[in-house]
Amino acid sequence: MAPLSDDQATEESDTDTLALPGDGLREGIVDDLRERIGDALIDAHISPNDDLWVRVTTDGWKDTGTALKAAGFDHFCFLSAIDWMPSPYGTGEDDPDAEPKEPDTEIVQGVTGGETRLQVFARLTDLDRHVGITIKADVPDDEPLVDTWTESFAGANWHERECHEMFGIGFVGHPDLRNMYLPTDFEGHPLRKDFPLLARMVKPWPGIVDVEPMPEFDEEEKNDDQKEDESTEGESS
Amino acid sequence: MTMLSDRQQLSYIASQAADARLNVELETEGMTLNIGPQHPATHGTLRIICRLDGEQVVWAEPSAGYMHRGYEKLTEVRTFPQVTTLINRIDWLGSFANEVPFILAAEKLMEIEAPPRAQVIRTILFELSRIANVSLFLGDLGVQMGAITPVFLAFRDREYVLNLIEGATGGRFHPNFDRIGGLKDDLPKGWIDETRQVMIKLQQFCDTIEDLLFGNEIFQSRMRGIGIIPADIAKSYGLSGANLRASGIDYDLRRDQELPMAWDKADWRVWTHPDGDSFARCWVRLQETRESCKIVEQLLDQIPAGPIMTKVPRIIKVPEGEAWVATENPLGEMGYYVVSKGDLGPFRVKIRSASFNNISVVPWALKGVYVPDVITILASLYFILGDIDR
Amino acid sequence: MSAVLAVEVPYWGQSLLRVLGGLVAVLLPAGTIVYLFLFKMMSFMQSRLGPMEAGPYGSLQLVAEVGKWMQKEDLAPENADRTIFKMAPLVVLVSTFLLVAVIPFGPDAYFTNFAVGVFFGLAVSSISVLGILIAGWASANKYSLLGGLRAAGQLIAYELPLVLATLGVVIQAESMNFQEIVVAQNTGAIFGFEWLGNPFIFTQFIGFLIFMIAVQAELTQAPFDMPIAESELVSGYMTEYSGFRFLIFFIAEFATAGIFALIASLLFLGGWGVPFVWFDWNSLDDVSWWMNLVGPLIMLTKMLLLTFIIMWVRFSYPRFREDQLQTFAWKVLIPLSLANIGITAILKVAV
Amino acid sequence: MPKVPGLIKGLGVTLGTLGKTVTEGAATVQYPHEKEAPPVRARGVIALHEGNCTACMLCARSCPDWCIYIEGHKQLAPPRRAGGKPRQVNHLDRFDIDYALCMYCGICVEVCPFDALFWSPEYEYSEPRIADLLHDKDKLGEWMETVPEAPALEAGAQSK
Repeated sequence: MAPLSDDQATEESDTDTLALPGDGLREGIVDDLRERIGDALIDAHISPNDDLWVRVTTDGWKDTGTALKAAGFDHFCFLSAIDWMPSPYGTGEDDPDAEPKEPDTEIVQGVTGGETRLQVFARLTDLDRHVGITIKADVPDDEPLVDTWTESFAGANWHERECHEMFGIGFVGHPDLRNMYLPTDFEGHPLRKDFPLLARMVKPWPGIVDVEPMPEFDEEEKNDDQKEDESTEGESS
Repeated sequence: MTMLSDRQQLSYIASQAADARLNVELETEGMTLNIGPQHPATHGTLRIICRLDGEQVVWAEPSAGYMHRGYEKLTEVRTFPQVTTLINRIDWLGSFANEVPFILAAEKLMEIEAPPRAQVIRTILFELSRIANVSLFLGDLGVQMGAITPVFLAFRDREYVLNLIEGATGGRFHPNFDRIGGLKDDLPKGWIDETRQVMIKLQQFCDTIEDLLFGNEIFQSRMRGIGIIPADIAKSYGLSGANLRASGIDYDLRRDQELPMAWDKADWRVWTHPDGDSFARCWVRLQETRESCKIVEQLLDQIPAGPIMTKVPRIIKVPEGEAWVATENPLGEMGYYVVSKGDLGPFRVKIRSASFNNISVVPWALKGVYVPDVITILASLYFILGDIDR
Repeated sequence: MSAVLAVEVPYWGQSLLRVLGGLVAVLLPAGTIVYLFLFKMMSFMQSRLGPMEAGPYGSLQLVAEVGKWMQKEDLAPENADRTIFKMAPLVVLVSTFLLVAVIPFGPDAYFTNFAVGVFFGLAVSSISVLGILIAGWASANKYSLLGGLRAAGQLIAYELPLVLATLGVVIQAESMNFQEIVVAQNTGAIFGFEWLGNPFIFTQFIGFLIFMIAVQAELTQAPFDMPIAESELVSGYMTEYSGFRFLIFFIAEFATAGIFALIASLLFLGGWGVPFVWFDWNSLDDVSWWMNLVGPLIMLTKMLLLTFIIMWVRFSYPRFREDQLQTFAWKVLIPLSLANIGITAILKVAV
Repeated sequence: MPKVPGLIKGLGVTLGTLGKTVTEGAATVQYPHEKEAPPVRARGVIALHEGNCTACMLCARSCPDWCIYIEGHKQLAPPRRAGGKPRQVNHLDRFDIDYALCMYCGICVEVCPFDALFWSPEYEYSEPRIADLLHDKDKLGEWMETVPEAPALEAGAQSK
């Protein structure tokens, strides 16, 4: 294979970096971060040799970004939010005649916990040590505002705009919080769980239509039928 | 803003001067040029609003969203096996590569791994979709600059790869072949030999493109020194893939993270380029296509015998948890942050697509360039509309 | 042309014949180039067959296309300056027709035999710039405007090397009349070797190269097609045109390509003639009458050869940027052609 | 050896392709006159083997796009063995697939427990109106004829 006589092209970097650094590394990162931001670090979760989560306070969100950038995590991966409230609408694949189930409204946050319904989370990568970190922060329920990361990471600009229109989270200090996808006068925040997905509302689920039973259908055979069904399911699993 | 080239500085000063001129009375007014949403250079519906002074861009901003399909919302009402159908369509030129990180994330949460045979076949199909994707890029590059022949050659040779993908998976564009725990089916007989021949053809295609386009002096004068993105800017905007490597950063997720895939079984190298200009980005992609051909050729000899599916329950419920898996897709780092609550479907999927970040650097990169360079810089950053808007 | 026929033709008949001949001389090369090169050669260079359905091997495709274009609505943008907008394609076409008027196809097969034919040809060829510029301006479209302005800048810049490259030939032939230039080439000799005549491509090779490059730019073919630039300006000044007005632009583009190739073959390849030594001719008057029939065929062959090169380059190269194009014209081509003129003049006087 | 300028090389590539097309033929096919055979596995259209369908609704329920519409009723069928009781079977009244909605993912074919759905490589069924893409079970049954045998597998494959 002949590379284009491009003598400037670099040679392959040493392959020693292939080996992923061990877990002590991630503990070190958490310790380092704690040193930098102090009490703003609420919780950390390490999945050994795999991944790392930290949760910081809402006020410490911006400083965390700056601190992590200084600590070597200078590649911005993404920024988004999670709405932890279970959807009141379900998947739309329920029997409308059946007794409507009481929607599950319990808010349970994921890894590293949390106290609010909305959480922002972002991911940064250290390209030299080949390690990534997920940072989470609560967004106050009454006033969904967090600080912007655009000063540390220029790439956060678009991600925060997207997050703003999809979740209704405001980013204090963001230069230009216009909608990216939706019309300017659009009402609602589509990725919040209480925003209905209309495609699943306007049409009944074709899967609920059941086979019409025969009028003189007797119980015994119904049971047989079910057994047959179960056995076929077992076969193919 | 360190390490700027002289040209970048000059054009920046020029754009500042143009800005100043705009405010002076009795001077000519600038012109706002809408590139897109229907424009041949944006291959999709991206709109770029440019403020021009003469032919120089004073200020530019991409306006995405004409193709937003709301996949993050749609995944919340679908079961895990159904999601692969959707995410196929994010980067539609390298569809198989889109499925892999999502499936890997689900497998990670379920704590299962695909059998070795499936891992190797996955990697082969992954690289084939990269070749299909990037070969079209290489041809399309010519069209963006007025050379019409390369794109036809690219379509011709990409067809061989698509035929392979279709032969194995049944779908040319949307394979939907990956399953949690393995693959849908094994390879059909004769597929390996056919793939070997096609890889030779594709390597010849790379040589052809190098002769026809990359070696062309006009092409080089259009690409070199244009649209320079320094490493720190690239990192802060979160560029990935060839765009990042062209800025001199040696980072490739295929090599730099442990995944149950088979890249480590092949001998290949990561190409970087120190220049960070349009030419570097295209050149890195050309070399990557060659590396992909090499990876496929080597892995074809190493497909172990065995099953292609591990034992998974018929009704897949993914245990509660959160997982992030990203892979080095044709366009760059593509990752899924999957949150599961133990149901049939995911609770939340954050799709981190490469083009979204790659294109967000456009306002920075277009400042002070000429209108023709807008096209080459956009082309060299390489985006797929579905990958921006998701 | 009247002299071709032995019978005496009244003046109106002569005029009619000239008009018909002009139409043929414009449309025939345009049709041939479009079919042979744009439809077939380009497709073959891209591993495909091109149009195959209309007529044998798609040979009637152009007729079908013309039919399609004629049917389409003649649209004009709302804000366009309608009169000028509608006039622009005709201005371009007029330039093409005026250009063909000076081209001789045989010893007596010509429309007019100007004493300063070269001068006239170069002058009228620049009328098309006007048409393109007003098309770009009147379309009320930013892309068209950019395309029109680029075209104006480019065509004016490349007019100069075109003229200067021609000057070398004029100096060597000591005439601005096309017939005399043709005769000078076919009666000449290279180092006393008469059998080939002296096509000026040998002595004026640099001039020929500059001329062909400038022609490529004048025709706005790749790599100099930024006034059209589909991928940037969405066809530039032609963006807003539809129906038969677009057709006129289209015909004018390829007809002009053919005519410039004809001019180049007159200036550098010996034109319609064969070396006079083959048949013991000495001057224009000696040339047999049948050259009036063979001449056009020779011209057509040479035109196809040159348009092949023009199109070949067009299908192979990406395009320059506007500033690179200007740099190339002013800093490379013009100094080079000036040097060429100087050397030609010195040699002409010295030898 | 001095480097050949890229401009000349480029001209060589296009001329070479021209020659190759003249001598070896084009890479394209003239579609309505000649057709490329799609691979055996190609997901062209879903065919229905009506006799196997028990209207169990599994496909309709697993379809991500909600594009399968099934209706059926129960009826008596002759007994399996002579002298047995007549069985109750599901009879399929309607099986429609809306190809305007279908994403060709193949999940329905996979979940079908009774081998009633198959992929056919057939691809020429475009319609001028989008509503005409809703095909009923008779039309889906016609496509059964075009369903090919499953291909042999590559060496080292393990049948499930």
